[in-house]
Amino acid sequence: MSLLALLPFYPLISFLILISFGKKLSWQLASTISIGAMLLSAGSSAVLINQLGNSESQLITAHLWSWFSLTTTQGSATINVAFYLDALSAVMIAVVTGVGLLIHIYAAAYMKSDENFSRFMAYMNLFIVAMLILVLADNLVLLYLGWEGVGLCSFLLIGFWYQEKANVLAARKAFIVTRIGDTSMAIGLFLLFKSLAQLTIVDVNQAAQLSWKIGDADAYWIALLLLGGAVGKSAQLPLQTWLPDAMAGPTPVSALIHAATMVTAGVYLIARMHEVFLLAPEVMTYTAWLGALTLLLAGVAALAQHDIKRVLAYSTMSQIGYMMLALGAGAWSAGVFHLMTHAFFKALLFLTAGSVILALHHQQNLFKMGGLFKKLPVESLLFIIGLYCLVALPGSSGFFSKEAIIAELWSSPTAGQGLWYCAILGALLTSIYSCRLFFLAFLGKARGNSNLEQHQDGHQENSSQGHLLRLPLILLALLSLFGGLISLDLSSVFSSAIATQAQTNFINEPSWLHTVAIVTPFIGIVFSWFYFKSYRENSCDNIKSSTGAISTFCKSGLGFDRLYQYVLVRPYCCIAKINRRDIIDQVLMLSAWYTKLWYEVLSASQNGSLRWYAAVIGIGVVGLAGVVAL
Amino acid sequence: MTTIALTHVLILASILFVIGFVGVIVRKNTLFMLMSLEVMLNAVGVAFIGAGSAWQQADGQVMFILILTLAAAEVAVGLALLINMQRRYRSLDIDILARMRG
Amino acid sequence: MITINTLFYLSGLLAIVASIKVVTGKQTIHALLYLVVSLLAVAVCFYLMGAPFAAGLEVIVYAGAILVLFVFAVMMFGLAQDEHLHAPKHGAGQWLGPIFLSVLLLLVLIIAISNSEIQQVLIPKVIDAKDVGILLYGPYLLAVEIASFLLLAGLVSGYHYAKPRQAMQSDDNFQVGDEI
Amino acid sequence: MMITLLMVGLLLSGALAWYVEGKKVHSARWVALVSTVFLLVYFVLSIIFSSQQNYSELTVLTRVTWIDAFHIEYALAIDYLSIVLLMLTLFLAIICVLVSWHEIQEKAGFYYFNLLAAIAGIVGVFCAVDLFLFFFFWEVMLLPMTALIAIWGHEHRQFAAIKFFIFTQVSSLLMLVAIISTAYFHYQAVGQLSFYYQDWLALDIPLELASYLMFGFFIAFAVKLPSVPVHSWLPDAHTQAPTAGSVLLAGVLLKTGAYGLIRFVIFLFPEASHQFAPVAAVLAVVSILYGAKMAFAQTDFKRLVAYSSISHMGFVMLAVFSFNEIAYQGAIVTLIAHGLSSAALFSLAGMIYSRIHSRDLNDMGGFFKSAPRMGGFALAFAGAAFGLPGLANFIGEFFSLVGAFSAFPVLVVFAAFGLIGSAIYGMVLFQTTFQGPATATLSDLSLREIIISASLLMLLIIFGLFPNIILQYSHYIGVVL
Repeated sequence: MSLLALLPFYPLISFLILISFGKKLSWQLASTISIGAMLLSAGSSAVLINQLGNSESQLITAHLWSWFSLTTTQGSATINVAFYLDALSAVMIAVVTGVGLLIHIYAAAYMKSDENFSRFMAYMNLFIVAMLILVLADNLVLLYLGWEGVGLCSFLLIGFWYQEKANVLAARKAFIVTRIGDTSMAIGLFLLFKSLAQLTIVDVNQAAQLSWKIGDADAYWIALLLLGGAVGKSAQLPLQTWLPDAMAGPTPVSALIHAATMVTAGVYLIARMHEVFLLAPEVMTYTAWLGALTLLLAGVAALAQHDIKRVLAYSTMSQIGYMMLALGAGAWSAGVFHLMTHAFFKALLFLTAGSVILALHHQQNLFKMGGLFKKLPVESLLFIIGLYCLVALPGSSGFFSKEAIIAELWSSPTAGQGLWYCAILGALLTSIYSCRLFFLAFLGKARGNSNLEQHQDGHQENSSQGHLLRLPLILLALLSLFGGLISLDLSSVFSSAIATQAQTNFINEPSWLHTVAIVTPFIGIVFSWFYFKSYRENSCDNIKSSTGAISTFCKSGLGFDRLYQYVLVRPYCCIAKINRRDIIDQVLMLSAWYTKLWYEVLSASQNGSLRWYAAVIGIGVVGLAGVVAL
Repeated sequence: MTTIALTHVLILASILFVIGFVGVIVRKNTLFMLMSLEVMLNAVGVAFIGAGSAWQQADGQVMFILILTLAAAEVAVGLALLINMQRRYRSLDIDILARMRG
Repeated sequence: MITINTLFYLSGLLAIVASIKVVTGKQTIHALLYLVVSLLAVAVCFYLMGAPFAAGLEVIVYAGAILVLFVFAVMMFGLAQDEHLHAPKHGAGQWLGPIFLSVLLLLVLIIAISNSEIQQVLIPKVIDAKDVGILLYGPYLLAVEIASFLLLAGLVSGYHYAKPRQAMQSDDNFQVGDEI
Repeated sequence: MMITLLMVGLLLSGALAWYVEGKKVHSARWVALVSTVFLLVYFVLSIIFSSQQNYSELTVLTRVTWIDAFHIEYALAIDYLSIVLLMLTLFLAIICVLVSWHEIQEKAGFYYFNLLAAIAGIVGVFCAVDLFLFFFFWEVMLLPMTALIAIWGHEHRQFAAIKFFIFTQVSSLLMLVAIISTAYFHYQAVGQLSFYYQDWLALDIPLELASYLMFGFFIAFAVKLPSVPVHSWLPDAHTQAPTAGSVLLAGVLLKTGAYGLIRFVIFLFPEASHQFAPVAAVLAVVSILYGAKMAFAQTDFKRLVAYSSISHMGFVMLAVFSFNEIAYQGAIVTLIAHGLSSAALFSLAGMIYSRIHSRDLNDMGGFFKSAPRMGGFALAFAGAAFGLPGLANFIGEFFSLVGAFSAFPVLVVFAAFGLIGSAIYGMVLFQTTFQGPATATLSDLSLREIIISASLLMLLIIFGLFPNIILQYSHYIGVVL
């Protein structure tokens, strides 16, 4: 078996061991197994990426077994369980296994005291399996398998602390909302198969180029339906509502699944199917607009959040909005590049936030934090690095990737100037909410009554745990700072896209574009320095969050939850409740009721009373004689 | 000798019959039901005799004799049943026997 | 002036009143006596209609034999408490329905009778026992035989049902009768 | 001979179980277990080592005259469709015996006799090619099933049993009328009465008559399948039946409806079915969505699963009536997968019932804490119910929908909403029982229960990852279609 074929099997074996013997394993053993499996995966993916660079065809494939074949009149399409590694999936496996490994290490320390530790690590491993299958799948059905698999793992991990009702509901919401997107994707697959009789990605892309022209109706619908899937998974408008609630899961989960990997699966899907999307320029425009709207909406919502993890969740949503924007604009490489750098710095931010939360005894409310800079200097520094990248200040990895996206927007045929302004506005929002977050959490005076020092002592005793917590953070910080220097060469994947783009790239761009893009974050920082002065300098014990209508509206994610509650959830539950007894059954049972009615009437007449019988005879005689006489 | 209108005879028979019938329906006492039954049978007899004399035929009286035997047999069986019932339920209330419900 | 007609109407009226007393009576013995009266009145009617044989039978068999049977049976019961318990209540509601029904029946019968073409006049001719006997043992012989069987059946079943219980229980064949 | 032996074996071992239970308590279940295992092994071996290796076409095994006056024959034949369903039946027979192990304490001997007799009837249904014989077996399987519900069921068992009986009986009378009419038509056309399947295939029935005849068959099978609007016997019967009864009903009995649709409705009346297909497809989609929605509304564990069965069988009907090889394969895989997954869910319901003596979801919650193994299996089976890829149900639904898409694209889009609906009820089922605050402490699975759950899950995973095991057989009949 080739190295590629084995890649998902290390975590799979680890998952099976942990889930079967979970209760019996000690912390050391369980964490060694799961981290070891991740180490093997990360090592093999490093080797594979190296091999890929050296290979002629820029392609490594591995065929495991033939899954099934679909026979049509045009012939038979065989769907294999087979893996396919090219530059795009290489980026993804690097992120999945690399960031995954670091988060596993962190998680092993973070979740040490949990009684279901090995179950947690098993789920994390299973997630890595599904994610690897998703990114490596050589056909869309296998991709769908991974796609659903990560959804299931996300569900399991959000609801990991299943005894809390809120977590359970958040998990259910995440699963069902993404399932809506998945269904759209499934319909897309049916249409794709009907139209092309192919489901293998390479064949689909080839056949699409051959059999469709630009703007073909089939291409339009397929791209739109696949976009629906991507929107669901990547928490974009209008299916974005699950992501903030998903923060109910343990923090490493938020870092791994809801920031670094799974939520970017939608981006990966679109990038993967870019040849179909290129044939449907309208859908690319939709993608760009959805991305832009999400970006702005999430930025505004992030401004009003109280929970540190929810701020980061909205920030993730908004950054994925950037990626979608990039994809919609045809800036494929830039989008994938931002995916990678975002994985680094957002994982860093989440994990650091996790450390802070742990240090504060699971206090997540920003208004109860403050002044942490002095108490947790290392974490603060790491957080600053993360925010530095998020805001995309020059020199950071985020800078390189975000600038690359913004640069391509102005002249893109499917995007245009309006979207460029959106992106700049988004960057401004990003810097403002980042500053607000930082000021609230780390500057000013300590609020709330968290007995931090006492915990610090406990922290010192458990130094191995502390090291395990900090090691991945530092590595991620380094990646965030210098990840921008990694040069991604995705030209082999996006060759056709580049070819089409080359023809249109002659629009004149004003010279001030880049300057504005670079300066924007600084404007945001300067603005917040003055606007959030109270947060920065406050000395009182409590600062009030604004409770105005707009603020509350933003805090609730611009009311989408409530809208869906009224438009979809309530009616569905209501109909279900009304019809619990099954109206059709009731109608059919009417015949039984009718029969029973006659049974009762007739049996009541047979009451055994002789006088009654005699009277009935009399009635009968009257009736008969009446008929005869009259 | 004046004649009696057949109509009047039949009306008499009807009245008697109806009285008996009302008795059967209304009375709960089985003995009274039996007596009412006798009244009804008797009314039928009146009708037969009346008809027989109207047509100057003896058949009406033959029928009356048959009704008489019927009444005798009926009373014999009925009273025997009543004795049995009285013995068993210490009552002649017919509704006690209304156990044979549909 | 007393004619056959007036006699007939009088006795008919008597029969009706007596019958009403039978049906509405409270005391069994009184009711039985009213029944005798009623039967006798009817017997008078029979005679007036030219059927002396039937009138005789009415008096002898009905008023004589059957009613005596009744009286004996009533004497066996000892119905003191039963009479008291199950006497008809004097609420009008209880009577209203049956009376309405009966009146209706009566009306219908009267209409039926008046509509048909049997409105002949009775020709007074006495049909005596001889005529009846000739007919009875001629064309109606079979009916007579059947009537005799009927009487036999009445005898047997009357005996059976009126038998004391101990005797019945000893006899397995009469388990069904035991249920009654 | 093979199938006859199988049926006789089932009946005899049932009778034996009945007899020995009278001699020694608890011996009946051992007899039943040994005989079902033995018969499954016997059947598998005799298929593998039979002289004829290829059952891609209907192969007549036995054909002797039964009632000479009407030319009714005792004719049995199998092809891969029957073989696959027979294996499912015999496998689930073992599961049925295992799930009733401790549950049935009263009249156990008679219980196992009924169970095995019902299975014998089902085996007959899957093999009979004389239509009168088919009807005979159809009734044979009905009676013991009714007895199972009526005697060993839950609180409203009499009602459920009578409802089940009346629904199936009335519909099968329609089928009887259709059978006799077709036989009479054969008499008019050929000059001889015949109930023989192959004779009927050769008949050329005028379209108008064929539509009526097809409708007669269709009603009977639609009730059994079941399809909205004649589904309402199913929730009651499934809920009230004992665990093994539910397993048998959902796992196998519903499949006889699908089998009948394929074998008789589609093959005997192809043109009429083509004409009828849009109506049937709409009914199927309504079943899918309605079943999913109703499942969501239930508070009774077994009732929820019962409604989900209606939803899944909608996929089968949609696939069968889209006249497409892929869809057809999907229908067969769905039959198998649903047989396994619903059997698993009903077994699970039985296991929970044996612990907390309630089927009400409001009484459940947080079982994961005390019974994590059970929770894991429950999640896997719920996943199978909502079509998680990697499990057999996904293959079935995917094939059905892909195949049906070419025939009814719009309807398939609506049917795909059933995937969302199934996710909703699957989540409700799993989360209300196993997540949330713990309401009770359960003992985790016993060895017997682990064997039941693990064997079902193993098969689901194997068929999900290597569906070619089934597809290679279903392929043959798809080609015929």
